Amino acid sequence: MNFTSVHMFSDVPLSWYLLLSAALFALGVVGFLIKRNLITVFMSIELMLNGVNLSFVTFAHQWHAVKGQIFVFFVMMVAAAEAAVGLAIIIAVFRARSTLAVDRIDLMKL
Amino acid sequence: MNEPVLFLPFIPLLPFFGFLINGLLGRRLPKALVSFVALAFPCASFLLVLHVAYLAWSGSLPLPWSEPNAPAWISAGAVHVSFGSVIDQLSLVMLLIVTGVGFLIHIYSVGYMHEEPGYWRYFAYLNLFLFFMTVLVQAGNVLLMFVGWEGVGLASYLLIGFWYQKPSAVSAGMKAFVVNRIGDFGFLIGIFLILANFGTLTFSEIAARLAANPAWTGGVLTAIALCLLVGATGKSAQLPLYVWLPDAMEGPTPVSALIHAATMVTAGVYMIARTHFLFDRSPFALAVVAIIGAATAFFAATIGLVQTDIKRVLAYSTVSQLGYMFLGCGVAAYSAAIFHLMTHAFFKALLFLAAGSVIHAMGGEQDMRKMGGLRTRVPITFWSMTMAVLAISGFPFMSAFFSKDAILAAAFAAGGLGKVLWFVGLVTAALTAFYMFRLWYLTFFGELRDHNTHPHESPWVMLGPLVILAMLSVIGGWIGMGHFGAYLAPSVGVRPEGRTGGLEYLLTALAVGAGALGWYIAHRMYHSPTTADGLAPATPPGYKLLAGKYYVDEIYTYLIVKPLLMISKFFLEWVVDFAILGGAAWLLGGIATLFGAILQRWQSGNLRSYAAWLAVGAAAILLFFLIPYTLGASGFDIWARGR
Amino acid sequence: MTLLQFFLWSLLKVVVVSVILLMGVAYTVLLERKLVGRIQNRWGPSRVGPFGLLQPLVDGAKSFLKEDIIPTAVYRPLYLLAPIIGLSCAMISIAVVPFGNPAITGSGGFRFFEISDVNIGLLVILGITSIGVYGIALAGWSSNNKYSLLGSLRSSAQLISYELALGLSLVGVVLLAGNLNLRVIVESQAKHGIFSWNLFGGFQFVAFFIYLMAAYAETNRSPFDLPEAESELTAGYHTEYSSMKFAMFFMSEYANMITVGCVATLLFLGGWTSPFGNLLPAPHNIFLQSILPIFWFVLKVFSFLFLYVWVRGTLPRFRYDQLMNFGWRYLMPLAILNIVATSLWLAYRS
Amino acid sequence: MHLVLFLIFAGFCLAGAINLLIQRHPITSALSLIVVMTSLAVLYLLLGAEFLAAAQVIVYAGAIMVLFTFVVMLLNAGREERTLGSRAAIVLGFPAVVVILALVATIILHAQGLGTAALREGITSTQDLSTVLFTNLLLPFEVTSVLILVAILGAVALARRGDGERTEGQ
Repeated sequence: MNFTSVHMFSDVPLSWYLLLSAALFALGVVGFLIKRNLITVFMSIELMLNGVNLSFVTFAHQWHAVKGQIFVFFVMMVAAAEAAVGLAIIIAVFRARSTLAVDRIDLMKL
Repeated sequence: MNEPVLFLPFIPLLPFFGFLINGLLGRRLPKALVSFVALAFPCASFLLVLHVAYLAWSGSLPLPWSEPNAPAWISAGAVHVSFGSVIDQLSLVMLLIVTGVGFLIHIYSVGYMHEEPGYWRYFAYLNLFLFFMTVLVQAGNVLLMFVGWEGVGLASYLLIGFWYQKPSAVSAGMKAFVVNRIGDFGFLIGIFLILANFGTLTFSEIAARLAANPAWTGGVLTAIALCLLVGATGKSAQLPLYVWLPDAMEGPTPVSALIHAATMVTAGVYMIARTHFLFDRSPFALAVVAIIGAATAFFAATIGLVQTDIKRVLAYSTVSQLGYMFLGCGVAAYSAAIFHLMTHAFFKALLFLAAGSVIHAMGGEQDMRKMGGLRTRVPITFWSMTMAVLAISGFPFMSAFFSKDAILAAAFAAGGLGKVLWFVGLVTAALTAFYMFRLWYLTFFGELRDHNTHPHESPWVMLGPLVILAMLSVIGGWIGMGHFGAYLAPSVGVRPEGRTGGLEYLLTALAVGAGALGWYIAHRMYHSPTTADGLAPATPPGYKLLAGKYYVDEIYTYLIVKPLLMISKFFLEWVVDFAILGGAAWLLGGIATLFGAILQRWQSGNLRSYAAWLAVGAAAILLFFLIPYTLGASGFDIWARGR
Repeated sequence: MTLLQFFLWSLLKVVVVSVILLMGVAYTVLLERKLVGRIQNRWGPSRVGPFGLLQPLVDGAKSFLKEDIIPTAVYRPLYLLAPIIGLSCAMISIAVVPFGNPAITGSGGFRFFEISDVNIGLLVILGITSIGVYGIALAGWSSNNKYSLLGSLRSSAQLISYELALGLSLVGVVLLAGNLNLRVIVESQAKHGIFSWNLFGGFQFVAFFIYLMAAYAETNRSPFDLPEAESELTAGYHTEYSSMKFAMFFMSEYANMITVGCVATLLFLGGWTSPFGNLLPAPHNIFLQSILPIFWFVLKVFSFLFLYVWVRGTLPRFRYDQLMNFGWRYLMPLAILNIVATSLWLAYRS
Repeated sequence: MHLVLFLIFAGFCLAGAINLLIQRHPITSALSLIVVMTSLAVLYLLLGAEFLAAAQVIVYAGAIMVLFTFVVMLLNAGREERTLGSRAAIVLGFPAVVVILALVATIILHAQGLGTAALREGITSTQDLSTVLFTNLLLPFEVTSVLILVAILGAVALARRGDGERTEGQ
């Protein structure tokens, strides 16, 4: 009657987590390639970041290393900064072009 | 024994804080606060030095003391350079001079610069100078010394060009900088040679390395010593690089007193004394030092005879006195040289400050021909100036009497050329007395020749430092009598001094006699002047030559500057502009067009195709690293092994 | 305890707590109507049941029976999803709130008086609150109505802005307790009753004030009820909602109020502990031991809700720029100052 | 238990990610991404990274994605247009992605010594995390705060209209 006996199927191999992380990353890349809306493309980048984060956390678990988690923490902070700037850029681009279609924004200037 | 608490890093850092505060905020701060900051930090620094000196005197600080656990600056391979300071007798004396005289001159400047719009800027630079100078003095290795060395050069440049609206000041600053650069170049080569031959830059380690090889003389050591000497001649305004110092008088007078008389220009002497173990191993280099010193002393003194600008007389006098110090170094009488450095710091600072007071009284007039009769109008300035003039002329029992005498005696005692050098020094002593008394008579006696001015005594904030320095000029020599050489001996080595009983007294008498002769001639020519300059009609061609300063500037202009300019111009217009730039432009343009034609297909501007290429790149890198992984070794291993 | 038992017990806890929460929501509405009525010198609902006590049930029935209108131009999936997000986020937070004596446990350390014991309970609440924004934002946007959109933009901006001040105001408390676990935070305030509450003993009254302001803004309540300012925006983000969907927004607002009250109670007012500390002897009766803490807890939350309604009844609405200025220029710096002061104090004390 | 939770939330993750790609309306894509992120938070929790799980929800789901939806609403971005797009993306990109995924998967599956994760095991407390963060890694942390400040300034500077535009527009 131990409370800890709750976990019955106990273990999940960490490689599954890594595979999931790789899959998320690949899906992010695919999103970058096929999405046609600037904002969605940006979201795909976030998806890639999240996929990589998962692998960091997994490895932190594997090696019992706190620094892996802290790396994820920093990635989050940087992603926040990046999102702020990126979305500001998107707004500026939209203002200049009044479109968000990636394929129409192909001049190297605003 | 407890570790003495020295606060060594703070001796330079305090003035640096002053520089930061005044330099960054000074424009917005009230004048009183600027003065307070400018004075408080050097004062604190001076107090710290006194603290160190007290510890050393009381014996609780064993000298030489090098800072333990100094933070590392450069650590490359076997070379380690730290920020460590070294306190020994030599640097302690020098620190006392620098911070003490520096502090006095800061006080004086408060009065002198009071009306300046760039008041805060001036003090920021002055504090910056103190920072670099103390770094230079304290430095425990050649490289750190070089930092200070360059830094004081920068401060000097900034202060010479302080009145940057005046073209002459700006060009004087540039001249100082450029001439110094030539010297610094030599110094730098010397540093490289030291590093190459000793593998270390720390003074104590170099000395230890030399002490371990007593047979090592001449050769590369001569080269090093000569390179260092080039640096020293640049900074200390010796032949042939002295030309910048007279022009440096464009700066404010307290600056001339502090930087271009008392402290910075003596850095060359200090550097030679500090690296004396190198010079000691090279008789040739020592001889060169001595000859340069004696030649400069004489040469500058002759120019000083005829100058009419009060500050220029003093400037040439400084060059000449520095020559004496070099002469002292050259005959390996380092302690005598440093002794003279100290007394010179007192009386020359005093001379400049008094001159500044005179200029202040004359409302900015620097031409001695327009002065005269100031004795009654500015009595305190007059009396302190009198002390200084007596001191520099070697009047018995004034400061230079002892120090100059020590140098001359050492020169006489040295073999070889020594006697000749001694004679040159003796003649120079007479010349020195002459031009100093000439200045004295022209300024203070007779009638006021410019009637448009109304001379008035300076405020006490200026006179205070004058009085203190006057006292130091009088008694400064007594401390050195006999003990100074012994005191400095641990840092500069024991040298046989010219103590030869009766002969010594004879030499002393001769020196005093030379001074008296100089005074007598000056008295005859200038005491009751009918013309502004009595020397002019006496020896017309010689006078012209001297007044033209031997045309050294002109010679330099025609021999070095003009050809250099022409070559540069040719090089710029034809080689650089036409051949290199023009050719490169055509070539690059062609290549760019060619590649552009190819690569522009890639740069479609389409984000998604970029992303695709990015993915391809990532996949390629992964492949490169991971395909051999299945073969047993990763691509990284192969790649790393290939290197 | 087997897994099955664990599940069943947990399910029971979830059901009981949810029902109590929903009842609480219903009666908070009644409380508000009665109180505001008295403040405005009228009776409020008094006809249905004694003192109008059955009014909430009738209101609920009314919401169910109203016609559910879905405008044609809305973006349907989100229009339907938004109220669900809003209500579920409002209700999930209660899962980590400990509301009773943790010393009374079942076998295997099973706790009766909280649904789950999370080490980072406070962060969970903050996280869920931050997700709650979506309900409002999506509702306004999917309604395809300018009032709704403006209301939801206002609301989202307001929520994001005040979330910072809210989170920062809680940091002081966390610093004092040295833990993010809500139970530990409460236990750190248990010793001397009211004097060891963070509000008084911890000198966190500034934080409490900031929390109060931010909480009002977070729940879109007066004086910060701009997202539904009826004089400007008709009804703000839920203009296009009717019937049960509207009721869900309505309930989520009150559920949020209760959650906020719970958090305030836990963090500043000593949670379930008695305000008299050790002055009152601890009861030996196990029944009293379990019921008294719940009583204190409910009493504190009730006081907080009372304050809510009182403020609503008395203060006028802010202007939107005033709201933003207040949040960014005053509350945020004040909260940061509070953190600095608290950490200095802690550093000094240790 | 762990396995079940993992499967459920990994499923959510993948489904969300795929839905992000399939959906043509940005707002639904954003919502799918939120689903991915919150399920990832649960996975972090399973891996014992409690604080990160909370941070994931607060920062990613609660802040970054709110920003995204905000921008979508602000710009009133509609469904994606069908544009021709780029051949390179299709011809080169997809094979590359496949190669990357295949390689990484191979390596992961062949990797030796990877452990397993179990419930209530290897939990990193917030205290451990912050101890390292505020001692060894204090400087990077501070630098990050500066970065964020710079990002805020940059965002403000980018998104505000220039003065000329303002007078023109209003």
